[in-house]
This record gives sequence, structure tokens and C-alpha cells, in this order.
Amino acid sequence: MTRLKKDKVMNLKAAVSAFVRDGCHLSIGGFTLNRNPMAAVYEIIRQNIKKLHLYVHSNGQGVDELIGAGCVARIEVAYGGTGKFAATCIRFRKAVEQGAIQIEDYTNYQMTLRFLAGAMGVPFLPTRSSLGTDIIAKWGFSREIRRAEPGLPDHKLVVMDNPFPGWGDTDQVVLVPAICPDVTIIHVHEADRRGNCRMQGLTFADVEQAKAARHVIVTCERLAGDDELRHHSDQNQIPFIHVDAVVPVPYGAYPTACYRYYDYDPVYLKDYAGAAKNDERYAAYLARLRATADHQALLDGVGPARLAMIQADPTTGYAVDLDRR
Amino acid sequence: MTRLKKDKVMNLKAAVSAFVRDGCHLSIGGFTLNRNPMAAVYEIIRQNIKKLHLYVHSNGQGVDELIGAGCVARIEVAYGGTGKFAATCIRFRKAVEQGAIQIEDYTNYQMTLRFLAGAMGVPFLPTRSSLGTDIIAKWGFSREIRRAEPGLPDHKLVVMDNPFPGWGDTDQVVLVPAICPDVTIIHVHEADRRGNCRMQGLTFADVEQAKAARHVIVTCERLAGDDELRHHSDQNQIPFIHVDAVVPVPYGAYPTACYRYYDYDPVYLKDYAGAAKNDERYAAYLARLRATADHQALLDGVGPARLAMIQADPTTGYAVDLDRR
Amino acid sequence: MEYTLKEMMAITAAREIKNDDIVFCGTGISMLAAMAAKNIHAPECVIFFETGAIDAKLEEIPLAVADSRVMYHTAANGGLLEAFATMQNRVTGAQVLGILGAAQIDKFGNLNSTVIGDYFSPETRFSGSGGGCDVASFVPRSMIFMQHEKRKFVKQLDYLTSPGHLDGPDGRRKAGLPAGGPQCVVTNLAVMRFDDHTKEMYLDGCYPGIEPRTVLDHMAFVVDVSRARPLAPPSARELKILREKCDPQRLIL
Amino acid sequence: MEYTLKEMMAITAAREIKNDDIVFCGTGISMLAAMAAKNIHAPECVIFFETGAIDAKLEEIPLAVADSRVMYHTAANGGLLEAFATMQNRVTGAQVLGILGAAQIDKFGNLNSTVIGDYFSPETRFSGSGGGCDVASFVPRSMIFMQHEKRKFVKQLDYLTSPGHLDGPDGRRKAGLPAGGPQCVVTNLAVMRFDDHTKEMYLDGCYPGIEPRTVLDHMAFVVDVSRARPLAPPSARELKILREKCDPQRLIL
Repeated sequence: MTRLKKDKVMNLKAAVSAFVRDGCHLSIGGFTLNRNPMAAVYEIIRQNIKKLHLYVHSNGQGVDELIGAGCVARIEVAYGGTGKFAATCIRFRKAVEQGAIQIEDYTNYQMTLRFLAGAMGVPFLPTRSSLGTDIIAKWGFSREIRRAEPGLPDHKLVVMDNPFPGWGDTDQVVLVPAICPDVTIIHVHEADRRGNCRMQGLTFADVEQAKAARHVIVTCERLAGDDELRHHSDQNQIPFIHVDAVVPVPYGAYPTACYRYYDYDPVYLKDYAGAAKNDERYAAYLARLRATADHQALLDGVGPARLAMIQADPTTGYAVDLDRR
Repeated sequence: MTRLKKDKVMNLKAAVSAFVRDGCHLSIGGFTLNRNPMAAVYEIIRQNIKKLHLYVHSNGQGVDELIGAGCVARIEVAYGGTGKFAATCIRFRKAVEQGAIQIEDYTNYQMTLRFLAGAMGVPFLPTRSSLGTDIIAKWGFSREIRRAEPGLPDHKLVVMDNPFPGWGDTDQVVLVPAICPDVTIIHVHEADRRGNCRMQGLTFADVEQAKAARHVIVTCERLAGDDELRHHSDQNQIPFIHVDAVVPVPYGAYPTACYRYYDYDPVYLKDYAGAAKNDERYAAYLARLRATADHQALLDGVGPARLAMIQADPTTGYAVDLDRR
Repeated sequence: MEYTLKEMMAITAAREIKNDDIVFCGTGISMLAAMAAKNIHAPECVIFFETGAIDAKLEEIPLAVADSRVMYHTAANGGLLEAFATMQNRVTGAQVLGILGAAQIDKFGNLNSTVIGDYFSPETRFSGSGGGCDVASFVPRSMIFMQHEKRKFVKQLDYLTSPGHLDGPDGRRKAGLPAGGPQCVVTNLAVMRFDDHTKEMYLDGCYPGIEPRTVLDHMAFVVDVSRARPLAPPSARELKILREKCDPQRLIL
Repeated sequence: MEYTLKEMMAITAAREIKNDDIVFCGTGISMLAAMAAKNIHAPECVIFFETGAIDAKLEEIPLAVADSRVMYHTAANGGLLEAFATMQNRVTGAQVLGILGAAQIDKFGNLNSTVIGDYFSPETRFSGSGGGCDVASFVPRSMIFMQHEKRKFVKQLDYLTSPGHLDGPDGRRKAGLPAGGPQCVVTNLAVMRFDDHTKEMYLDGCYPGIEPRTVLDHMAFVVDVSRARPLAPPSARELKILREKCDPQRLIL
């Protein structure tokens, strides 16, 4: 087993090609416009990996770019939006309307519980969310598809009577099936060579997504010294035993934000939304993206002035007074 | 509602008598010889509160003292021990052997999941732990007792076939019923007046125990400034919305340890174990304890030399080279 | 004093928020309403986001619930698990007021934020539930923001994403949901509420200058307008706080 | 070189631990065995405790799994939820070697750490499962420490706290447990293992100077002794590391 080895540092190209294969079940961390593992998303696009089965909750920008680049065959998702920049993610919307991808709808809590179930090693977890709704009534993946595929549970959701009658003031619960992705990719603030991870600010569902997966790629803003994260280790959310590859990538979440490092780039996100609305412009966007050798080349194209503009203020953790209109 | 109010500071006497009543369902935080809310335990003993229904996982010292003082009628528990000082807690053992208390056995993970279920607002959670064992087969609280009491779930545990056939490589699961104590008491490192809490080192199941309860008393080593814990709030495990009372009590976990503040006191714990073995000596111990006006008086009795001996080393967080034989 | 419709909506919604509310917020105008309430009359109320941020010092308007601006100076920074558990939790959940929005609403306050048309080949795809269905399922009270349009106030939802009162007074109980449900709908014309007995929507109040007939003209179903009263415009103090303290950059207003 | 029985037990157990093991540890001799393995031949193996501490720098012997000494210089400090989920988790759990102890054991490696006598009016009450049953349920391999005594190696447990192979080869599968189970029992006389086919205990090796007959004399049931081999005593290097690096204060040895 390699998960206990002391040095897991790899470059992004090698990590993506080692773990992310055509057709694999992938989940990515972050939330809408924050801490999406964008460098890894762009590398997946460069490597032109196809037919991904994607599990996400509300990972806006990363999801839209993977779908826009034609990497995704199926998605299980709670929310496809990027806040003010795209109330509904644009390429996601087009792909669903055109039937280019298959979709299964859950709620944010359900997706999070599904990752937690995978992380805990149980087949399901219960909640009261969605009782009486079409989230339960309508299945994006039919019974036939589900039965035919060993990689999918037989049911989207199961409604069950409370086996402890009256307990918790509850008559019924919804059981959500566990997710165990082949690969989870998250972007964190600091990681050490062995794979201990520290995030700052909200962790979203990154911890559960990572622990649920068979393989975990961690990209990080900064590679910490071997002993560094062992001090105040209360602040480490993911111990190395869950991690396969550590990839230092400064600005690895760009153009989404990384609390206390940099903000989202409103210019990039607005330009992206503009391009996404038009197939021709989007093709040009993709061609430019694919022409970049790596994330550093993409950042070089953006230029130091824009990166300076989004530097996080050391007190608040975001770029104060950034022009976000 | 009072849970949003800005100042929840109370003294221990008032907090205990406001929330801990005869016969109430109580849970206490900590683990064996670490961060038990001992000041609160001793105050419960001083107030001679009776017939408690106690929910704990492995809270050794606190449990044994509450039982020894005759405060407990029933206990749901995973482990009654205090490490090297008492492989099995001595008064706990006597009480069970003499039939002085009723006991229901679970595992540590099951008790933790039961608190988590309460915190999550679901009636149960699933696990694979204890399939095929007497933990499932033997019920300390009979069906009759369970049916008669609305404060108890009808079943100790429920074994269920996996409703997602084959998913998660699992055919069966055990469902553990939620716990929602009337009161949870935990001891933390820092809290502010509104009730935000920060612990250092391991959190055990304190967070779940607190969030599961109707009322929460937090004792803390140090009352933090109103703004202080808002900086680096990633390190706060319990936000104020879960807390009813904040009670500053230096050495509030003594004689158990509080990481980075002080170690457990081997002399106290050994003397306690010695007294616990003998009913007469134990009665004398209890009389001395009840004669103390408050926790400070108890600490005064211990004396500054012993407290100096257990001061935590600033690097390791425990008392290096402490004589623990 | 002059004011815009958005300002009227934000202030009208803010007035629904009480000092002992824990307010679940989305982005946009709902966040603004909560910030206004906190600054105007409910200083102890708590704003929290499904991403896990509780009681942030919102010095700038966040453009998404995951915006780094929600992470600063919080009571705690958790994750999605903690946020939703807080709402499903019996003790803390009882104090939560949820603020929601949607593409369609029906007379029982059920919401669609998933598709227009057939789910399996939609005319228009929206973002999906996000945390909306979770909030609507768990919390005892919610407030809904809507544009008052015929295609949005519909007889039959194309997809029921978030439960309101479902099919009427007994709907939530039959489905296994906790009691409660939507308490009001704040639109660009009026405030709608739900009848205690039938759980059907009725017109509670109209914005200055709006007639009940105008409201009905903007809905595909008929509601009781007999209880309608005129709503007070924003006061000078309310407007000042909203403009100067809540959104000085005018990112939303 | 002279050595004590405790040292022999610690070293014998340490030899079972491999470099790619995540070792679940209790207190006492099990912790010492794991520390010895890490210092002698398995530097990458990870020691972790049910309290949530992973890979602590154990500069002093902890006297309980909640001892502050397990919290120093860890990979992460979590809580019970994380610790047990790590074992129930399919990926990390597959790598875990659990170390357990008990008051009674039967021929299938099932353990009692709850009561002697009737559960409802016990002669002797012990601490109870703690995390023992959880570990025994979840992990594919476990090692059990026992004193070799007739009253401990029993035909019938008074209470089945932690599952071994239950009633035989198919026991765990029938009960719904993951495959695996105890791989060996390290005692003060010998090492016992479980037959691949019958899952019944057999004598694998005796400590220097111990005869198979002596082992049988200390058990209330009979096991196969035909495969027994003599076990090597601790080497000078093993003893030196155990004494000087693992327990210099001799709190356990």
C-alpha cells in the first residue's frame, strides 16, 4: 500500500493521468466560486478525459468547465450555479437542455450525507429532507440503468418508516445512498509531503468528499515543511492516510477564491459567463485554454496585475473593495 | 428564546441548579481521564441531585464520581474505566454488581453516533458495529420499561437488511437510536460570553454531545474577550447558538487533564481509586468533597504545589516527566 | 422619500425577521434583507449560510453563499454538514427562519427551482435545489422571494423541488415532514401569506400604489384578497441603513 | 540476554505489525507493542487511537487512550467519529490492524469484556466494550492480548462483547459483518492463530521453555497443537529499543 509513504508529491499532469481515467467516477471539492480545484479541472480538460461520472453538491465553476469541455457523461448534483456570475451555470444548462449529459438531482445536504456515508463506510444515511417532493418521485437514472450498472445503487432514494416508532418525533425518513468516488480532487491551503491537509475558512464538504474516495488528489497553495502541520494539528482536517497525491499549485483554485490567499477574479468569471453563452466564443475560450501548457501558463496569460488585484487582505481574508460589478 | 443573547455567563452553582434536575437525562463530555467537566460533576454532588439518567461513552472519572455519590439511577454507556488508574471504574463496578443502578451497554462508536443522530435531528444512524454480538441480543432496559417510558426509544438497537441491495458491500446494518439529553455539560479551553467554544487537542464526542442536548452548560478554563474567538474562528468547534450557560472555572477538568493547560493529577486519581475500593474510606472522601464550598475550595485543599506539578509544558501540552507510577 | 422596488422588497422582508431568529440566507436580496433587519431592529438575530458560516461580520456583500466574505469574523466556520444539521436539529432548527426563492410557486407555497417543462427533456434547466429543499423540509418558518408573474405563480409546478404545505393542511404531516412551512411570500408587488386552516395562499398586503386586482393579474391562480391591507413604505431610517450600511457598493440594490 | 515475560509479549506482538499497517491501539502492552514495531522494523506504520489521535509523537507512554500524550504532534486531532469512521471506511479500514484485549475468549476468537456471570446480575462487571466491539466488527485483521488462564480461554463466553469469527467460517458473513476477524492471540505463554478453513484457534508457537502441554493446561478447551513451533526470544536490538526508546520510565514493562 502506498498511502503511508512519506513523500506523495507529484506534478499535476502525472497525478491527473495516474488517477483520472475515461469514464471514472470523480468528485471535486469547493463550492460555487470558492476553492474549486480549478488547476486540476483545467488539466483534466487539457488531457481531454472523457465520459466522467461526476459527483458534486454546488461546485459551480469547476462543474461548468468540465461539462463545457465535453468531459462529462453523467452528473449527480444539487446545484449548478456560480452565484451572481451565473445563477444557473451556462454550459451545464445547455448540456442538460440538449440531453448531452444525464443528470440526477439531489439536495445539497443529501449530496453531503452521501459523501459522509461513503467516508463512514455505511451504505446509506437518513434525513428528513425532500419528503413529498419530486426529488424523491423523479429519477434521472432509470431503474433499468441502475440495475444494469454495478457502479450505481439500485435506488435513487428510499423512503422508510421510522423503525423506532415515534422516536425523534419522526414518522418517516429518506435514506440516501453512499457515494464512493474512484477519485476525489480537492484544493487546500497547505499540505505536507505525506498528505496532511489544512484548510482555512469554510471546508464545505471537502473532508467528506476526500474520505469517501478510493483515491485522493490534493492540490495545495503551499507545500508545508514535514513537521510544520504537526504543530497545532487540531487545525488539520484531513490526515495523510486518506491521500494519494500531493500537488503544490499556487493559485490552484483560480479563478475561484481561496480564503486568506486570494479572492475570485470577477473579470475572469464575467468573461467566462459571456463566452459560455455563445458556442463560437466558447470554442475559442476552450482552444485558448487547451493551448496553455499548464496552470502557470494560464496565470501568465492573466497577468500579474489581475492577480495583484485579487490578493487577499490579511485581516478579512478577501480582496477588500475589489470591483465586483 | 435566550440562546441568541449576548451574555450567558453564570456561576456554576446557579447553572447547575437551573438546568440539572432530579431525574433529568444528562450527558457529560470528556474521555476517561481527560477533560471531564469535573467542577460541574462535583457541584452536582454538592447539590445532591438524584436519579440522573446518564448518557456517556467512555467518561471514566466523572461517571464514577456521580455514581459513587448516589446521583445516578440509570446509565447508557460504552466503557467505564479510567485507564491505568482503574481498568474498570470501581464505584461503577460495585453499583452494577449490587444492582444499585440500571445499565444499558453500547459501544463507543454507537454512543457517539447516537449523540450525532440527536445533533443531526434524525431518529437513528446506521453502522455495522456489533452485528452478531450480545450488545444486540441483550437489553439492559427491558421492552416493558422501554414501552412504558416516553423518554426511551422502543428498541435498544434495530438490525435491518440493507435497503440498497449490495450497495457498500453490506447486507445488514445496525440502527442506533438518537439521544437528545435534557442537559449536556462539557468543559472547554476557551469560551466567550455569548457561548462560542474552542477546544484544543482531541474533541472526543463533546461537539455531538452538546449539539444533541436541549440545554448546554459549558465550563471553560478561560473566558475569552467578546471578539477574541471571532479571529481564526475555524478553530471554534461549537458556535454560541447551541449554548445556554457559560461558566468560567479554572481547573474545571481537575483532577482529569486539560490539554495545553494541565495534566491529570496521578496522586488524586490514585488516592481516589484507593478510597473507592473501601466503602468507609469512600464515605469519608464524599464527606470531604461535600464539605468544600466550591471548586476553588477543592483546589485550595489540593494545594499549589500539586497544581504546579501538573502544569502543561507549552510545547507538548502535558506535564513532561510527571511521576505517574 | 424616494425608494426603488428592490428597496421596498428588502425592507418588507426585513420586517419579518425578529431579534430571536436564526436566519438562513441565500445570496442577493435575501442576504440584504437579513443584513437590514440586523442593522435596523434585530441586532441579536443571526445570519447563517448553508456553507457553514455562522454570524459573519458582513462588511461587504457576498456574491454567493461560498464567497470568502461570509467566512470573516464568524462564530464558527464549519461545513455543509454542520449547517444543515443545525436546521434539522430540533432545538436550533426551531429558531430558524429560512429565506428561499424559486422559478415557480403554487398556492400551497411549494417551489420549483429545477426545470420548466418535462424533467426528462426540459425546456429550461435551472440550478436545482441546492440547499433550498433541505431548508424547506426542516425549518418551521420560511419566507419566499418571488417576482410576481403569471408564469411563476402557477396552478401546477413543473417539478416540486422544495416542499411548502404540499397538498394542504395535512400535507407535511402525511409526507413525514416536520410541522411548519412557508409563512409568507414577498414579491415585487405584495406580501402573500398562508391561511391557518386551508394553508392556501392569500393576499396579505400590497405595496404603496398597488391594487389587489393588479396582484391577481400577475398570477395564474386566484387567491383571497379580502384581507389585503396597504403596506407601509420604507422609512427614512430604514432606507438610510439599507443603503449606507448594507449595500454601499450597490451590488444588489 | 535476560528478558521478562512482558517484554517477550510486547516483542512477539510487535513482530506481527507491518510497515503498511495502521495500528489501532488500546493502552498498556498493546501500545508498547505498536511503539516497538514502529521503532524496530516498521517506521511508516501509523499508531492511532479511538479518541481521534493519529500518528502522535509518543515521547512518553500514555496511560489511557485519552491521555494528553496522544495529542502531541499528530497528523490530525479529531474525535471519536473520525476515528471509528476510519476503521469502518472501506479504503482506510482495509489497512487497519486492531489490537484488543478481553476478560474471556472462545475458540473462534470472540471476546467478552463486559461481565462474568449473568448479564442481568453479574458476578463481576468489567468496563464494557468501549471501542473494542467496533474495532472487532470493522477491521479485517486483529491481534488479541490475553493472559493464558483456564477461566479466560472458555468454552462459552458469559457475554459476547466483540465479534471474532462468531460461530465459525461463515459466521461473520451470516451476521452481516465485513470479512476478516482475529488473526492471532498473543498470551503470556504462546501465540495462537485461527485455521483458515475452520476458523478455530490452534497453537502456532510457544515461548522459549514452554511446552504445548503447558499451554493446553491453561485453557478450558482443546486446540490443535500439531503446528506449534518454538518462538524466537527477543533479540538484543529489540530489547534495547523496547526498553530505552519505548518505555524508559518502565510504566508498563
